[in-house]
Amino acid sequence: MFIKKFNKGIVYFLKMKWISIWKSNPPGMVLLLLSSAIALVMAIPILYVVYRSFFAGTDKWRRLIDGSIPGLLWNTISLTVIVMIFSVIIGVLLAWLIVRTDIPFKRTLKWLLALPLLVPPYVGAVTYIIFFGRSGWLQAAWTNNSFLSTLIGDYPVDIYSFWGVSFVLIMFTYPYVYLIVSASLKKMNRNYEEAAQSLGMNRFQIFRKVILPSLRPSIGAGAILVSLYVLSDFGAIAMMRYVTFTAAIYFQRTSFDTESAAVLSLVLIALTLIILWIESRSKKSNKYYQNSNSYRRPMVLKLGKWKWPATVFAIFIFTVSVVLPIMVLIYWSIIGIGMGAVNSRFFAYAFNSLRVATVVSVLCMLASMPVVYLKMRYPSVITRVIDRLSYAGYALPGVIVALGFVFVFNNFIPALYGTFYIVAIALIVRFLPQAMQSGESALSMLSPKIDEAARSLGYPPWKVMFKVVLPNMLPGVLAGGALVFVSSIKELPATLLLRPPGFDTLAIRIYVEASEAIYHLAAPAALLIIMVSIIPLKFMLDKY
Amino acid sequence: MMYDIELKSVSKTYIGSDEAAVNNINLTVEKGSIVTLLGPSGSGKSTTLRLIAGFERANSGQITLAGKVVSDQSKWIPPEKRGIGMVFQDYALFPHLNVFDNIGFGYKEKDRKQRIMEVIELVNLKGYEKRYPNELSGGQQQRVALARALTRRPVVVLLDEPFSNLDTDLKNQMRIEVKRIIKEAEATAVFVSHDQKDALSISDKIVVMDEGTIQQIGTPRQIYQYPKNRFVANFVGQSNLLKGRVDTEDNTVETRIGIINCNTIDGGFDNKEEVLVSIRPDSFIMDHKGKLKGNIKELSYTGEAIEVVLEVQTPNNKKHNLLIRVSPDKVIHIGEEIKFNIIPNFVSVIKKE
Amino acid sequence: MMYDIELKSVSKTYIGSDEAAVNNINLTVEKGSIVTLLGPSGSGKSTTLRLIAGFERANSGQITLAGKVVSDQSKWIPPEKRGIGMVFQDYALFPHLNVFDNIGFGYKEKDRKQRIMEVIELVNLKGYEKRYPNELSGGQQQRVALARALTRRPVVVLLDEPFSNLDTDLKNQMRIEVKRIIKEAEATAVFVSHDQKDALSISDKIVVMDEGTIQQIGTPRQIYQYPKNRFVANFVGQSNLLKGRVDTEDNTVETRIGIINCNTIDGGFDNKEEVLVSIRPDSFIMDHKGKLKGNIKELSYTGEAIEVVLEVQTPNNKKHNLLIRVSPDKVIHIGEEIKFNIIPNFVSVIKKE
Amino acid sequence: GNESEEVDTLVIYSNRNDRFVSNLLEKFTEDTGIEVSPLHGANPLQIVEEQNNVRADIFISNDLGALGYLHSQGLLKEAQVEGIDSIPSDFRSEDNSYFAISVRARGLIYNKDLISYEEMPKSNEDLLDSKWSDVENGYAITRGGNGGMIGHISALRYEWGDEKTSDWIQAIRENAAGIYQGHGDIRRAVGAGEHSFGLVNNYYFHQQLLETSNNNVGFVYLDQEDDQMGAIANAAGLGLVNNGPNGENALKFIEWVLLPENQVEFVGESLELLINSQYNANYPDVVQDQIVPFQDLKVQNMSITELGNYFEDTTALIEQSGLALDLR
Ligand SMILES: Nc1ncnc2c1ncn2[C@@H]1O[C@H](COP(=O)(O)OP(=O)(O)OP(=O)(O)O)[C@@H](O)[C@H]1O
Ligand SMILES: Nc1ncnc2c1ncn2[C@@H]1O[C@H](COP(=O)(O)OP(=O)(O)OP(=O)(O)O)[C@@H](O)[C@H]1O
Ligand SMILES: [Fe+3]
Ligand SMILES: [Mg+2]
Ligand SMILES: [Mg+2]
Repeated sequence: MFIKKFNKGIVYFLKMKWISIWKSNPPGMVLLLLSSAIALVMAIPILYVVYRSFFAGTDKWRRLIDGSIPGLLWNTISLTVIVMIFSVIIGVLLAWLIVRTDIPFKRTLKWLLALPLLVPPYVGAVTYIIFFGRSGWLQAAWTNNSFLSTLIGDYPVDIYSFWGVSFVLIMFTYPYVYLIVSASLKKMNRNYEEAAQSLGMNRFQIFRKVILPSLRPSIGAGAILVSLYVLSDFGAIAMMRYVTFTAAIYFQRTSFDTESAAVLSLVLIALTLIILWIESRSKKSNKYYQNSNSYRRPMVLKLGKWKWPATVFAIFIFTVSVVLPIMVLIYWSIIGIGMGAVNSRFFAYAFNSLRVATVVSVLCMLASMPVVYLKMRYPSVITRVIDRLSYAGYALPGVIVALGFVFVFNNFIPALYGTFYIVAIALIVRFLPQAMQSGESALSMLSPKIDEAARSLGYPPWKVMFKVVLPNMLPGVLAGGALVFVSSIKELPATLLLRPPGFDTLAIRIYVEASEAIYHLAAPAALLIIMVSIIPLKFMLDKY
Repeated sequence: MMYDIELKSVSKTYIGSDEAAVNNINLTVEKGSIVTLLGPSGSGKSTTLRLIAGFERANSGQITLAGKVVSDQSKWIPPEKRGIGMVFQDYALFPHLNVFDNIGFGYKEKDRKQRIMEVIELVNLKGYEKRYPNELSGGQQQRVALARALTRRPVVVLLDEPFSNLDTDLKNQMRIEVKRIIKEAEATAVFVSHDQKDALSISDKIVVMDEGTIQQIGTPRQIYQYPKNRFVANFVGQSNLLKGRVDTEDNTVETRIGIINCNTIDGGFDNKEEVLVSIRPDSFIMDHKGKLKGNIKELSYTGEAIEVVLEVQTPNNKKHNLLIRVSPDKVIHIGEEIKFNIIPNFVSVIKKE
Repeated sequence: MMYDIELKSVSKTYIGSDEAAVNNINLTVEKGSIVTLLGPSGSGKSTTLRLIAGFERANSGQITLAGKVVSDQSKWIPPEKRGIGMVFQDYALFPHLNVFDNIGFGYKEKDRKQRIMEVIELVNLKGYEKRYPNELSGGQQQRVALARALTRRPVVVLLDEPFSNLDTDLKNQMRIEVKRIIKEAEATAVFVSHDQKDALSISDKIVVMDEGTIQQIGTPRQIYQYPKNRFVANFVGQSNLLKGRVDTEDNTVETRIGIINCNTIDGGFDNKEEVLVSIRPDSFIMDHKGKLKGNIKELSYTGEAIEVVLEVQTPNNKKHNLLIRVSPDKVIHIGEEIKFNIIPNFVSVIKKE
Repeated sequence: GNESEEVDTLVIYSNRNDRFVSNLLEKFTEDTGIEVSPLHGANPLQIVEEQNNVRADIFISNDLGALGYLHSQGLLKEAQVEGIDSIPSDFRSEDNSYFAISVRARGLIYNKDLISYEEMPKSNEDLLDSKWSDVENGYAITRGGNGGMIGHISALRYEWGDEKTSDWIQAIRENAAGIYQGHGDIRRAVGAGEHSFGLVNNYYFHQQLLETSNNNVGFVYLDQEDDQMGAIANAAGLGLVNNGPNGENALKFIEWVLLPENQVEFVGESLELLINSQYNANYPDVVQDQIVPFQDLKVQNMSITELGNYFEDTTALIEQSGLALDLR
């Protein structure tokens, strides 16, 4: 009798505690379990790396810290910083030109300039090697041109240099900054500029003192995307004969040194965390908000005599980052198609690529919804943990994600290992955050009052989610899905390490053929990837 | 007497906050009446409403809707099962549904179509069925929100600051219309507002709240004419507060500006007790034979009246400022001396705290 | 007479629109005065303000600020060189700067620090220098915006609906404070508002606009007591409009409800001309010996007054509804018959269009 | 149902370029009807990681060292099949769990436009000299992590001991003008004249000869004098994975691949040398002229099957000397 009462007391206490964790608004069990499961899968790579590096032993640690880590740190950080700075400069400048000035061909340029997002950076790297390399097209033209070679001397471009790698990465990462900054430039209220004008500021002062500071959050977000990309890139960096942490991790593994790979991964994760920490700090100290009920479209600046220099600049960037690679690809594709590169095997690869990208983007859209819904509507400590874990894959290079998966699935879920699904799940871990961000921004525009309204009309929470939240989040979620599609169709490292026997994608073929310099086989695949991604990109741009 | 809503000793403290947002509230609302919760920002109005709706959980106390306990220590009925209708400050219309579907959301009886058309007619929106919320004006959205809350014939309609987004003209118009609609639908309604004009003109009963507690419950006239304490006197309309000594036999209060007549003095004051007296600006009547006089220090023309700050000489030669409201047809100037009397209708006596 | 702002035949048509947003406007504002542009949405108030500020360019006409032409067919001075200060509807405070830097933005004289502190004191924000806009209440933000506009000692301060985001209490308070600050700073100010209460209580002069043209310019009392046309009568305050025939000798108008006395009839009416007469609800005085009578149809208590819809029997046995305002100390009920007189102070005669 | 599925398939992991392997596997399917599921570009580590959940039946390796490593981890299984005796015992493990079919020798590919045979270094020892950094456009080597380089260095350690080998690594690291990821890059670079010579396997020389341009190249087999150690060799071959899902098919494959015509097919497009040169691998004419049969070479005498034992210490040595992650 007494025990029963006591138990009842405990149950009551726990129930109250549970309710208080959730600020008296606990979510449904299904939602919570689903989100937790997703978060758990997302956390696999980190757990693995931490676990593995414990077994490395002090000896290995010491050897790495004295040996390769300092050099790698320098290589990685200097490259990241340079690429980030230039991507930001180019991205912001282009965004500003397109959104806020009367630059000609505005509508066309607006989306042409986002196209580099579709070119897989390792493909870009190869095309630049073909074009700028020591025995590339430009070099040939140079040596044949006696005027240039006598005037300036030997062919001066060394694509396999620090600046070469930086250049390649800048050309293919600036769209992250460009897209995000464009979006927020568009949303900026004209009132701020007029206020500054009424206080006696001229155009240039306004740009420096008003526009730039208020773009800081979006510049920050773009810079983060760029830095994380540089940290995690493997393909382009390997092609360019540069070594960063990610490449080193890959090489260590090919030398059978899993522990060293784990240690390096841990350092890389720390580096990533530092970057994310810096970002979240700068965000916290600057809560920007704008009043929406007096929103007025920003003014468009007349470029005047700057019109043509600006146009030339935009077209130059477009030419270098899109036209040039595509030209090279078309040249080699024609040769390749002539040699029968587009055969049944090619179509099998294309089918695999499409299948992975489609499945991954659909699953990302589905998986993002419960997590985002939980995050936005049921804030609590538990939610925060789930949310942070879900972003883990975003911050990790594909190599690490793949290594974690190899280990965990081999040991615990062998049935899935070596199947198409493991590739899909790994890509979900890498790209879910992209879908989540889109979904979040869509849901954040939907007032929680809308949910309450539906509940006051007799709908239980799960029904509210399907009948009200879902239809309204959908455009955002679809845009996120489009982004995931574009990312996963060109994904390389995780697919490379996890694909089952007999399963190759276009991306893998490009990498294999291109690293053997068999360009005529690589080019048609690369071209196909770009063409297939145009549709989702267009869709996404319309939403941005 | 039948109550549609009953709150018994309800308290609510948000997690992470030390003070109770709602503190031991007792409230009954009669069937078919309109009640307004009135109070400054942060006084717990929305919290009270959300407790009734079930969007928040009370820490203690009991809530009864239409005779059925919906929340106490052991019982909890979620919002979707309470049979309430709610109108939100920003309307919270479903952006993906048109007017018809917004209004019919959650209503699945056989007479769906007919009922929706009935409600649409009630709110005067015939012809707008196919529009989406973003194609409606603020006032129309407001009416859709109201219609949506009424479709299911709820026991109780709750409205959280439904007018605060409207501009003055539309607000005046909506106030009258909402009152008509609610009365026609025979619903019991609880409004939340921090605008006294809303509250005074729409309600059968007003609940004045401050810092989570109820300060006074009464009809609009009771609240305005006889505020029970300093807070109510100041918050509902403007008021001049003076210290004084009550004379329960003469129904007067002796203050520094003279002896003031009151209509009634209830609430158990001792004779000669120190009290506060609240005199509404409307209580002062300009009269060239008036007993009191003062100099005009400031004046502000509001169309319907002239609000004057008057500097009054007290018997012991000190100065005291009074806010009085003068009929707008009077022509007066700053510096001028005017004489006046105080009529007792807007004078009330308040305990000195 | 010295004018700080002068608009001569200014017109503005936006590109892509057929109708002029501002149509041949003439306006002068005296140094040190407060003028309010009052009118419904879309009437061209903001456009006028933006023309003065230089954010829009007039199609024709001349604008003079402090005796200096800033805009005409041949001359154009950009906003940053006009020496104006502007307060925006949403304040447009720079979110990345704290109060001190917002207020000092664009001010680079040697006495920077001192001047900023001076202005901060003027708007009562001492101690808030280090706060960021998102850490301020609406009223405080408003004051920062005002302070920022004043720092550079502008000739003219322009305010575009500065109160529309505030709730009633704060709005009342801000109205008085802004008026004080502007007068203390000896600035010339132009307000834009669509709220008549703002306009009446803050301004030295009111400019009533509709569809891009000026309907009436006058002091608040002139505008309220003697509206010049039907639009002004309806837009500024409530009004009863009746058709009638003027008698310029007796100063009366014969209407369907009887003969109505007027104070003055200016504006060249012919004797026996058909006119409209506008009677403010304040014009009706309850009087049991009154000549007119009617039945109470609706009433709404607003605290300061009771607004009554009265059904009046006309001599030829038709019915006519009047809106009248009754002193709040009267106890009246729906259905009751009351008698009243009309006092001429709030009666004005308007051309019949 | 399960039984018949097993009969039908065979899972092969390969880390050889898939162009070298694809034709071989297709021929196998044609000959036997067994479907092959290949994983090209597989890492030997994958076999280690999958040991609880074995998926591969056969591992084809470009480098016998990797097979030796797997063997030492106990991941390969004894394969007693017909025809295994055709492989010399130096080129197979004692239990025949893995063996080599094709061989290559290390040496220097050089561009005849830039440098003559006489001017070239002729031995590993020569490379200790810093003067080779002065040849026109310098010379090229691979990254320390490259399988071929690891085998090369293991052989030097066997011959010279760790100290001298370490000096050698540091010498080439400092003197080389290009450090590349793989040999394919080197042969193309040397062919294009970006370097005078590069350290590669001989079949890369053969491949470069096949190019339509940039093919004026020659090859130096190192250490061929009597008092010298002989060319360092490495081999490609395959191993039988322990507990593979299709054990029987795997054995069938091994028997099949040992048939002379299939050993020839194994070499295929790689242009490597056959261990059994008597089976007459067929090379294109330009290559055929330059082929030096394996039997005619002086080969360094470390058994290739011993590479696995050296593996771990070799990589440590490479790491210490700093060549592990360099690229240039
Ligand atoms: N979710 C919450 N968490 C913590 N405290 C809260 C929460 N919601 C409200 N409060 C606090 O509870 C108190 C009462 O808030 P409530 O929203 O009921 O006020 P209100 O009277 O509706 O005010 P307003 O007129 O500004 O809407 C306030 O002090 C408020 O800060
Ligand atoms: N940038 C613009 N382009 C075209 N038409 C405009 C523009 N701005 C305003 N208008 C039009 O000009 C007219 C006057 O607009 P204005 O903004 O001056 O009105 P307002 O009196 O300030 O109204 P509100 O009270 O709604 O702010 C309106 O018909 C409006 O639609
Ligand atoms: Fe090779
Ligand atoms: Mg509230
Ligand atoms: Mg406006």
